[in-house]
Amino acid sequence: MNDILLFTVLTLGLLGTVLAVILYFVAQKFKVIEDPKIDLVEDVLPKANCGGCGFPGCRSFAEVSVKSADEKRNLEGLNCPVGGNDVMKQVADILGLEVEEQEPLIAVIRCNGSHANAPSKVLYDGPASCSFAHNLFAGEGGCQFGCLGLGDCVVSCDFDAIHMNPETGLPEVNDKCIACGACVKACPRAIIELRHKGKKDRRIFVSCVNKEKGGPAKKNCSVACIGCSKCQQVCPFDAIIMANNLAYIDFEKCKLCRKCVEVCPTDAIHEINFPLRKAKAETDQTAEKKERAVKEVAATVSDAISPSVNESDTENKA
Amino acid sequence: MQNFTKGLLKENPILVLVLGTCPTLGVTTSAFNGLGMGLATTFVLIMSNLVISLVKDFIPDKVRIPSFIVIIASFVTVVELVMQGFLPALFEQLGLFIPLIVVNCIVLGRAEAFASKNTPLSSAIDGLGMGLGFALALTVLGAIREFLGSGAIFSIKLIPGDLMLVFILAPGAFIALGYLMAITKRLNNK
Amino acid sequence: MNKLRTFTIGGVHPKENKLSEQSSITVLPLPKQLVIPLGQNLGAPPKPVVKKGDEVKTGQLLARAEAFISANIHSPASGKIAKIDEAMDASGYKRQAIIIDVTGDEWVEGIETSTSLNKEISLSKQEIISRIKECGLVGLGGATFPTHVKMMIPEGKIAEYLIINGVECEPYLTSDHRLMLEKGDEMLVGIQIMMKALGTEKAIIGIENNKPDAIAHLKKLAVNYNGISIQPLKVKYPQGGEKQLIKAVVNREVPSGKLPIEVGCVVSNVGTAFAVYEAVQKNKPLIERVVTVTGTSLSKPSNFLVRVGTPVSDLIAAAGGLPEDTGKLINGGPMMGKAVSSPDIPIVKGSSGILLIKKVESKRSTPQSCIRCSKCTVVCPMGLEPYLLAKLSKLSVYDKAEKERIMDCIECGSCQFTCPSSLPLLDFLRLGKQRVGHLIRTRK
Amino acid sequence: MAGKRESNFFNMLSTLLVISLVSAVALGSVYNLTKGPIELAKQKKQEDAIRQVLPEFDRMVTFNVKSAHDDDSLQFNLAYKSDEVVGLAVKTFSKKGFGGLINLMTGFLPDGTINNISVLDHKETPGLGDKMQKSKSDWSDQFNGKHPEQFNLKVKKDGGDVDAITAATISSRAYVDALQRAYDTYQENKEGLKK
Amino acid sequence: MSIFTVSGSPHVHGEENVKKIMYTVVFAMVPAMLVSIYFFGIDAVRVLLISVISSLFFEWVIQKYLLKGPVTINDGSAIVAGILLGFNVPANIPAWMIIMGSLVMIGVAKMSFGGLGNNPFNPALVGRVFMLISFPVQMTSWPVAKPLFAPQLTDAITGPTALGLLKEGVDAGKTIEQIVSDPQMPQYLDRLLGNMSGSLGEISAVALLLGGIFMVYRKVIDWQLPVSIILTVFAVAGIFHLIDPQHYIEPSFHIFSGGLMLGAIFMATDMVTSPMNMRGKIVYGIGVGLLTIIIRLWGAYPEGISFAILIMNAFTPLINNAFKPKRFGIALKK
Amino acid sequence: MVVKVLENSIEVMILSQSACASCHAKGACTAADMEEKIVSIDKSQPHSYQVGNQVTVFMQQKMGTLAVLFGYIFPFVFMLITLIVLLANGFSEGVAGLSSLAGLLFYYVVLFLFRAKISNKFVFAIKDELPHDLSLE
Amino acid sequence: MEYIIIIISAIFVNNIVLAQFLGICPFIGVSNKISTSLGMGGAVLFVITLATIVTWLVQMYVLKPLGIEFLQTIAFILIIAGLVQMVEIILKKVSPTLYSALGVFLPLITTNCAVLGLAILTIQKDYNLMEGVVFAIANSVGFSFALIIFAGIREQLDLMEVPAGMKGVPIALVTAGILALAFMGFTGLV
Ligand SMILES: Cc1cc2nc3c(=O)[nH]c(=O)nc-3n(C[C@H](O)[C@H](O)[C@H](O)COP(=O)(O)O)c2cc1C
Ligand SMILES: Cc1cc2nc3c(=O)[nH]c(=O)nc-3n(C[C@H](O)[C@H](O)[C@H](O)COP(=O)(O)O)c2cc1C
Ligand SMILES: Cc1cc2nc3c(=O)[nH]c(=O)nc-3n(C[C@H](O)[C@H](O)[C@H](O)COP(=O)(O)O)c2cc1C
Ligand SMILES: Cc1cc2nc3c(=O)[nH]c(=O)nc-3n(C[C@H](O)[C@H](O)[C@H](O)CO)c2cc1C
Ligand code: SF4
Ligand code: SF4
Ligand code: SF4
Ligand code: SF4
Ligand code: FES
Repeated sequence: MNDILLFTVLTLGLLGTVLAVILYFVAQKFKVIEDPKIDLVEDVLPKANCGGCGFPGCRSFAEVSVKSADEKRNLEGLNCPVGGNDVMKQVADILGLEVEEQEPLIAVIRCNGSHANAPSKVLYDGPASCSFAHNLFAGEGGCQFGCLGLGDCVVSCDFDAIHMNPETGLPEVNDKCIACGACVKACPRAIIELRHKGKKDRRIFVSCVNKEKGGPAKKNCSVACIGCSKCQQVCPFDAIIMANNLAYIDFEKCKLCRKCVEVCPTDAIHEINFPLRKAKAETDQTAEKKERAVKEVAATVSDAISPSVNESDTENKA
Repeated sequence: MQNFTKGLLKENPILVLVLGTCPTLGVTTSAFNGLGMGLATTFVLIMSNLVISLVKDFIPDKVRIPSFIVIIASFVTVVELVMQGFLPALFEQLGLFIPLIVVNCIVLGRAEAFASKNTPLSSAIDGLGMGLGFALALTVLGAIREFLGSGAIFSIKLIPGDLMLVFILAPGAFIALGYLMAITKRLNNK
Repeated sequence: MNKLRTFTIGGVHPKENKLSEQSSITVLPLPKQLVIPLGQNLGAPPKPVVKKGDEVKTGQLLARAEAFISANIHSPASGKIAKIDEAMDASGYKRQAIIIDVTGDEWVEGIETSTSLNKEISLSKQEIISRIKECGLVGLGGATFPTHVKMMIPEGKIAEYLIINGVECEPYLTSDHRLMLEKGDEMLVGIQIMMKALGTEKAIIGIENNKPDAIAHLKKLAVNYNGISIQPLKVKYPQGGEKQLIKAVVNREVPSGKLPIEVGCVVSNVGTAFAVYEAVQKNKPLIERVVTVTGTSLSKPSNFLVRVGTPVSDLIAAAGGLPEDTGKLINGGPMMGKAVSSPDIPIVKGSSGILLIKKVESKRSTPQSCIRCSKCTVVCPMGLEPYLLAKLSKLSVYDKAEKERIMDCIECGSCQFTCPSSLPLLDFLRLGKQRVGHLIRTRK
Repeated sequence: MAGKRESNFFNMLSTLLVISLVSAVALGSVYNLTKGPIELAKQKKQEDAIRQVLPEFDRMVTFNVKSAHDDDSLQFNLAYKSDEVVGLAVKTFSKKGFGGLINLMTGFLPDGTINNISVLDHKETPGLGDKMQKSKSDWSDQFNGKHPEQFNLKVKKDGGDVDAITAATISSRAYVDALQRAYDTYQENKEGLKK
Repeated sequence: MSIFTVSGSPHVHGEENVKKIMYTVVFAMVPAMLVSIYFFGIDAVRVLLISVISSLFFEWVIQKYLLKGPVTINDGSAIVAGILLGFNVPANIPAWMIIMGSLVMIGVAKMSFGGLGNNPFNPALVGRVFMLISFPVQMTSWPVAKPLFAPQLTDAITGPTALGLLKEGVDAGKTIEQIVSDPQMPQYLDRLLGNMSGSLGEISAVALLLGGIFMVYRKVIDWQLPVSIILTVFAVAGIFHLIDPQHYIEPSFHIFSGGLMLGAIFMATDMVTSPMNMRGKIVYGIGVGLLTIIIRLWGAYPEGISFAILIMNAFTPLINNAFKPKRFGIALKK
Repeated sequence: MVVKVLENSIEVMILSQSACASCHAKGACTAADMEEKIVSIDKSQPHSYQVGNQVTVFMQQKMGTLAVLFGYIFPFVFMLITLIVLLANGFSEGVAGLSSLAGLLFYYVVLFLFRAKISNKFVFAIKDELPHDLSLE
Repeated sequence: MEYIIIIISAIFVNNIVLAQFLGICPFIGVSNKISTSLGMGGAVLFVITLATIVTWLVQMYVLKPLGIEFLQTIAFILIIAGLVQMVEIILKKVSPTLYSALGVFLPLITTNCAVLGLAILTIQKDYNLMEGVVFAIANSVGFSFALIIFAGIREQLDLMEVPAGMKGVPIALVTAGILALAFMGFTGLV
C-alpha cells in the first residue's frame, strides 16, 4: 500500500465520520419526517396546480389529504375538480379511505342575451373587463342582470374551456371544463353556475338571471324569463323554483324530462345535447328556428371535442 | 424506453427543467466542448445512478444525501483524473466545470428522484437518457454559438471569417440559451 | 391677495369650452311627469313617506332620511304619486324612484317663494343645521354629501376656514359661474349662515381666473359681508377638488386618507351656499338646481334652473334639441361626468351639467402599451403613479396597489386625459380602488 | 422500500464510513493509475511545443534562467543534434495580455533568428486576441525567420515593425513583449550558453 | 335614435399621442442627419436607410408572424430606433452588419419583451453594443469626414476618433500635450461642428444640441436629465484635470467629443428605459455620467456612454422603487 | 393555511417554498426538501380565522432585512474582523483562519443568549384573500 | 492595491454570474423579488466566505502536505455540505424564529456552483488566505449586486406584456444576456 492510498483513505474516512456526526445531530434536531404518502398522493394528482381544490397547489392538497386521512377525517370536503372522481379514488386508495362518488359538474352560462336576442342600446367603449363595466353601467343590451360579454370568465379559465362566441357575444363552455369554479368567481353578475354534467352530457337549465318583472325584462331581451310559472306547473318532479320573477331548475331534482322546455313562452329554458325533436306547430316556427340554432351551436361544440380527442389534447398540453 | 426518451425533449434537463445552467453556459463556446462536457456528465450520471440504486437499501435515510454526494464526487474525480491524463486539451477547455459536475442539480436530482427508488437497470437507463439529453442540449447550444460566433460547427468552417463574436462571449451564451428554451417550450407545447 | 394662487402638484389644462358662459339662468317649465330617484345623496337612500295615489304639493316631504348620512327628498311640484317603482338611473340600472304626475306648482305652507333678499340671520347654530337637514340639502359640487353632516364639526376639531368652491374647473360647465353672477348676494348670505353654523370667522371663495366677471362682481359685493374674501386662482384642473382647493387657497395639505377638517377647513360649493340661503332664510327645500346644458354642436348652450326629476330630454329640447351627430351624453362635465345610456333619465340633486359630445369625439383612440413617459405621474394632483396603479389593478396585485396609495386617487382623470398612449388608466384605477376598498373594509 | 436501514447513530456512521472508505480506495487506485499518463500528458505538451518551434534535434537540456526584465525566471531548452546546438526554445511570458498572462514558447536559431513561436496558453478573447494561436490565424508567422536586431519588435502603432492583430493591439503588444523578454534574456545569457 | 357610447370618465383627451412624440424626435434628429450627410456623403444616407428600413421590416415581421398581434410599425418608435442605430455606427460599415444590429435591436431588445414600452433596455444601444462587440474591427474603423463641397485634402480613408486618439495616447504613455498636438486630432471648432471622424450622429455637438432644445421646447424630454449627465462628466473630468493635467485632458474635450451629446440628448432620455420622476432622472443622469467617465478614463473602451446608459437602464427599476413622486398629503420623511 | 386558532394567536403552517416554489427543478432538487413551518401570529386584529382558511402570511420587509442582518451579515462581519485583526498582528494564516471560525461560534453563543429578545422582534402578520365576487358597491 | 483590483475585477469586470457563469441557478431562480434576492445575497455572502476559509485551510494544511490534491473536489463538496448543515442546525438551535425567517436559502446554496467554484478558484489562483477571503467576499457581493439589479428588472417585467412564449426563464436569460452585454463596458478597468 502506498502513501497516497493511505492518505486518501484517511482523509476521506475522517471527512465521512465528521459528516456522519454532524448529520446525526441534524437528524436529531429535525425530526420532521415527511410522510412518504404525500409523494404518492402528489404523484396521482394532475399537477395542474390550478388551485381549484382551494389549496395553493397540488402538493399542498396532497399534504392536506394525508393529514386529513391521518386525523380520520376521511377526505371530507376535499376534492380535486381537475382529476375528478378517478383521481380522488386513487387518492383514497393510497390513504386507505373511501370517497363518495361525486357527480361530475360543468360550468353553465345562464344568459342568452346575444346580440340578436338583446340588441345593443348603447355602445361600450372601455377596457374589456366585465367587473369594470358592471360598475359603470347596466350593459349594452340594457339588461342589468345579463352577460356583459367582456370575457372576465374567459380570462379566468386556466383550462381553455370557455370562449367568447363573437357572433352572439356570449361565452360558451366546452368539454375541457373541469368545474374548477374560477369563472363562477370571476363573473360579476353571477351568471355562471356549476351544474351536473348530466347523463350523456344532457342538461336543462333556465338561461336567464333577470329578476325584473316580465314586461321590463322582455323589453330588453326577447328570450328573458318572464316569471310566468308555466314551467313550474308542468314540472312533474318539483324541480323548478320560482323566486324574484325568475325560474330556477334544481339540477339535483331535474330528471331531464324536457316538459318545461316545451311550455316556456320565451324559450328561456335551454336543453343541451338532446336529439332534435319533431317540429312543433306551424305557429311556433320562428321560435323553433331560434331554438334550433342555439342547440346546434351547442351540439357542434361538444361534437368537435369528443372525449377521445379531448384526452389527447390535454395530454399534449401537460 | 420512456425513461430513456423523456430526457431528450419533454423533460430535457436544461431546456425544460432548467438544471445545470452554469456548465451549459460556461462550456458551450463550441459544439465540441459542449459534447465533451455532455458526455462527461452522462458518464457520471449513469455510473452514479447505477451505484446508488445498487446500494440504496443499505443507506439510512438521514445520510442519504451525503452518501450520494460521496458517490457522485468520486465518479467526478475519476472523470477528472482520466480526462487530465488522456484528453488534456479538452480538460483545459472545460476547466472548472468538470469538478462542478458534482453540484450539478441533475446528477443529485436524478439520484434522489429516480435512482433511490428504482432498479439498477432502469436507473442506468434513466441516467443515460438524462445525460444524453443534457449532452444534446449542450452540443446544440455549442453548435449554435460556434456557428453564430465564428461561422463554424465542430471547427469546420462553414462561412469564411468571423460572424458575431458576441455569441462566443458571455452575453451570447445567455441570449442563445434563452431563445433555445423558448423554442423548446413551443415544440413541447405543440 | 391679488396674486393668483394654485395647487403645487400636477394638474392639466383641458380646453375650456365654456360655451354657455354668457347665457343667463332661465327657468325651465315643469314637465308632465317627474321621476325622483331615492338614491340622490352619498350614503343611505331615504325611506319614502308617501304612497301610490297620494296627492303632494311642491316642497312636501316625499322621503325621510333615517340613516346618519342621508338626506330628505321633497316633491319638486304638486301632483299625484303615480307609483313608487324601479326606474332607470344614469347608469342604466333600475333603482327605486317616486314617480309623480304633475298637476301644477302649488307650494306647501311656510315656504317663502318671493325672491327678495333677506340678509338677517335669525336662527341659531343648531336651528340652522336642523333646518338644513330638514330641507334635504346635499353638496351640489358633485359628491352630494349631506350638507348637515358636513356642518357638524367633530369633537375636538375647529373649522378655521370655510372655503367656498367657485372654481368650476370642469370644461364646458358654467352653472356655478352664472350662479355667482346672478345670485351673488344670496350666496354670500348663505356663506354667512354656514359660517355661523360652523363657528368660523373666515370664509374664502376660490374662483379661477377665467371668470374675471364673477371675481369682480363678488369682490364688490363681499365688501358688505364680514370675513368673506375672494381668492382668484390660476386656471388649472382639478383645482375644484377640495384637497387641491385647500392647498391652493390656504396652502395646507389634507393628510392622506383624512378629511379637510383635519387642517381646519370645510369646503362647500357655491350652489350649496345658495341652497343654504334658500333653506334657512326661505325654508325652501332642495328641489331645484342650476344645470348647464352644453355641447359643441348644440344650437343653444344654456343654463337652466330645473326642478329635480325633470327628464334630461326636456333640457336638451329646451337647448335646441338633440343634434344628429351626438355620440355621447354626459351627466356632468367632460372630465368627471358619467356617460349615460339614454336621455330618459331624470335630473337629480347632483347633476351639474348635461354635455353632448359629437360622435367623432366620443370614440376613444385605441390604447397602446404604456411608454413610461411619466406624463401621468407629472399631472397627477395627488402625486401618484397612475401607470403603475393601473397596471397593478389590472393584474390584481392589490396589496402592492394599496401600498402605492391607490386609495388616494381622487378620480380626477388628469392621468387618462394626458396619457399619450390613450390608456384607460382611470378605468383600471377605479376598479382597483373598489377592490382595495373592499379589502380594507373586510380587514377592519 | 423494505429493509431500509434505520437512521440511528451507528448505522449512519458506519454507512458513511464504509462508503467513504470504498470510494477512497477506488479513487486512490484510479489516481495511481492515471498519475503516469497525467505527467506524460503535461510533458508531451511542452515537448510538442518545443519540437514545433525548433529544427529537428535529438537531445535537449532544460534549465531556468533569470529573466532580463524582472525577477521571474524563464525556462531555457537548449537543443542539440549530434552534440551541436541547433536552437534554443525559451518558455516566456507576458502579463500585459488583455486577459492577463500569456505563455509562449519561442524558438531561436543559434544566430538569434526567430525560428517559430507557439502559444502555450492564454486567456485572450476568442475571435480577437486568440488569433495569436496558430490554429486560429497565421498572424504569428510574420515573426518566423526574422532577427530581432533587424526587425523592431514593436507594433506599428508604437513605431515598430509588427503588424498588430486587427482590433487586438493589446494582445499583440503583450505577445511582442513576451518575445522581447525571451530575446533579451537570451542575449544576456548568450555567453553562458556557449559552454 | 342614435346609439350613445358609454365609457368611464374622462371623456376628453389631450393632444399628445405616441406617434406625435416619436415624430417630434425624428424631426429633432434632422439637423444631426444633415450634418452627417454633409460630412459622410452618400454613405450616411445608405446607412440610415438600411437601418430604418430593416428596423421597420423586422418589427413588422415579428409582430405579424411571430406574435400574431396588431402591427404598430407606424407608431414611429421603430423609425426613431432605426435612425439612432444608424447614428451610432461608422458610415462605412457593411450593410449586413447593420441588418444584424437592427435584428438584435428589434428582435432581441424590443420585441422579446413585448414591444414598445416593455423593454427594460434601450434597444438601439443594445443593437450598437452588440455590433461593437461582434464586429470590433468594422465598428472601430472610422471614415474621415469629408465635407461635401470641400476639396479633397487627405488621402486617408479611415482615421481614429478624438477619443480613440486620446485613449491610444494615454495607453502609450504620452502626455496630453503630445496627444493634442497630433495632426489627426480635430480642432475645437471642428469638434463642435462635426468635421471629424466618428459615428454618423455623434459628430456635431451643435446639431445635436439644436435637436435637444427643440425636444425640450416640445416637452418630449426634460432638460434636467441630459444636463445632469453632462455636468457630471464635466465635473469628474474637471477634477482629474485639475489634479493631473499631464494625464487628464480638460473636461470640455470630453463633452464635445464622442457620443456623449448623442447619448445624453437622444438615448438616455428614452422614456421607456429611464426613471419615471425627476429626482430619479437626476440620479440616473449622474450615474450615466459617472460610468461614462470611468469607462473613458480607465476602461478598455475609448467611449463609454453606450455601456453607461445600458447599465443605468438596469438600475432604472431600482431607482423607480427608491424615488417616488412627492405624494399629496404625506410629509416627506426627514 | 391556518392549522390552529388559539386565544390570542393563531398557528399558521407555511410551506417554506418561497424560494423553491418558483423553481422548475423542485421535483428533482433535493435542496428543496420542503418543510412545513408553523409560525405563530399575533391575533391582534379581531378577525375570525378558521382552521383551514387560506391566508397569506407576510413578514414586513423591514423585518426580513433585520433577519438577514442577524442571521448572516453580523456573523460574517464578526468572522471577518477576527481574521483581519489576527492576520494584521502577524499570526499565521492557519491560526487566524481557525480562530475566526472559533469567533463565529462565539457569535452564535451570544446570539443564543439573546434569543428571547430576537424572537420578539420577528412577528408575522396575516392577511386573507380577496373574494372574487364583489357586487356593486 | 492588490485587493482593490480583486474587488473591482470580481464585481464588475469578471462578475461571477454575468461573466464566469457560476451560480446561475439561484440567479435565475431567486430573482423574482427584490426582498428575496436581498436575503439570498446575505446568505451567499456568509456561506461563501465561511466555505472559502475552511476549504483554504484544508487545502493548505491537509491536502497539499499529503500530496492528495486530487481529492480537492470530493473533499471540498463534503466540507461545504457539512458546513451548510451545521449553520442550519446552529441557527435553528440558537434562534428558531430567525431560522424560520431565513432557513429557505440555506439548502439552496449547497447545490450552488458558486460556492464550490469559488473555493476551487481561490486555490487555483494561488491566493493567500486574506486574498482568498477578499476574493470570496467580492464575488459574493458581485453575485448579490447582479441578483438585486436583476430582481428589480424582473419585478418590473412582471408588470409588462412579455409574449407568452418568452415568459419566465427565457426572457430572464435574454435579460441576463443584455445585462452581461452592458457589463462588458467594464472590460479593461483592471
Ligand atoms: C364617509 C364620509 C364621511 C364624511 N364625513 C364628513 C364630515 O364628518 N365632515 C365633513 O365636513 N365632511 C365629511 N365628508 C365629506 C367630504 O369631506 C367631502 O366633502 C365629500 O366627500 C365630497 O367631496 P368631493 O366632492 O371632493 O368628493 C365625509 C365624506 C364621506 C365619504
Ligand atoms: C377632481 C374634482 C374636481 C372637482 N371640481 C369641482 C368644481 O369645479 N367645483 C365644485 O364646486 N366642486 C368640485 N369638486 C367637488 C369638491 O371636491 C367638493 O366636493 C365640493 O366643493 C364640496 O362642496 P359641496 O359639498 O358643497 O358639494 C371636484 C371634485 C373633484 C374630485
Ligand atoms: C469583449 C472584448 C474583448 C476584447 N478582447 C481583446 C483581446 O483579447 N485582445 C486585444 O488586444 N483587444 C481586445 N479587445 C479590444 C480592446 O478593448 C481594444 O479596443 C483594442 O485592443 C484597441 O486596439 P485596436 O487599435 O487594435 O483596435 C476586446 C474588446 C472587447 C469588447
Ligand atoms: C426622447 C426619446 C428618445 C428615444 N431614444 C431612443 C433610443 O435611444 N433608442 C431606441 O431604441 N429608441 C429610442 N426611442 C424610441 C422608443 O422609445 C424606443 O424604441 C422604445 O424603447 C421601444 O420600446 C426614443 C424615443 C423618445 C421619445
Ligand atoms: S369553464 Fe369555468 S369552471 Fe370550467 S374549467 Fe373554466 S373556469 Fe373552471
Ligand atoms: S358570463 Fe359574466 S364574466 Fe362572462 S362575459 Fe358574461 S358577464 Fe362577463
Ligand atoms: S385620476 Fe387619480 S391617479 Fe389619475 S391623475 Fe387623478 S388622482 Fe391621479
Ligand atoms: S401617461 Fe400613459 S404612457 Fe405615459 S407613463 Fe402614464 S400610462 Fe404610461
Ligand atoms: S448549475 Fe450552477 S448554480 Fe445550478
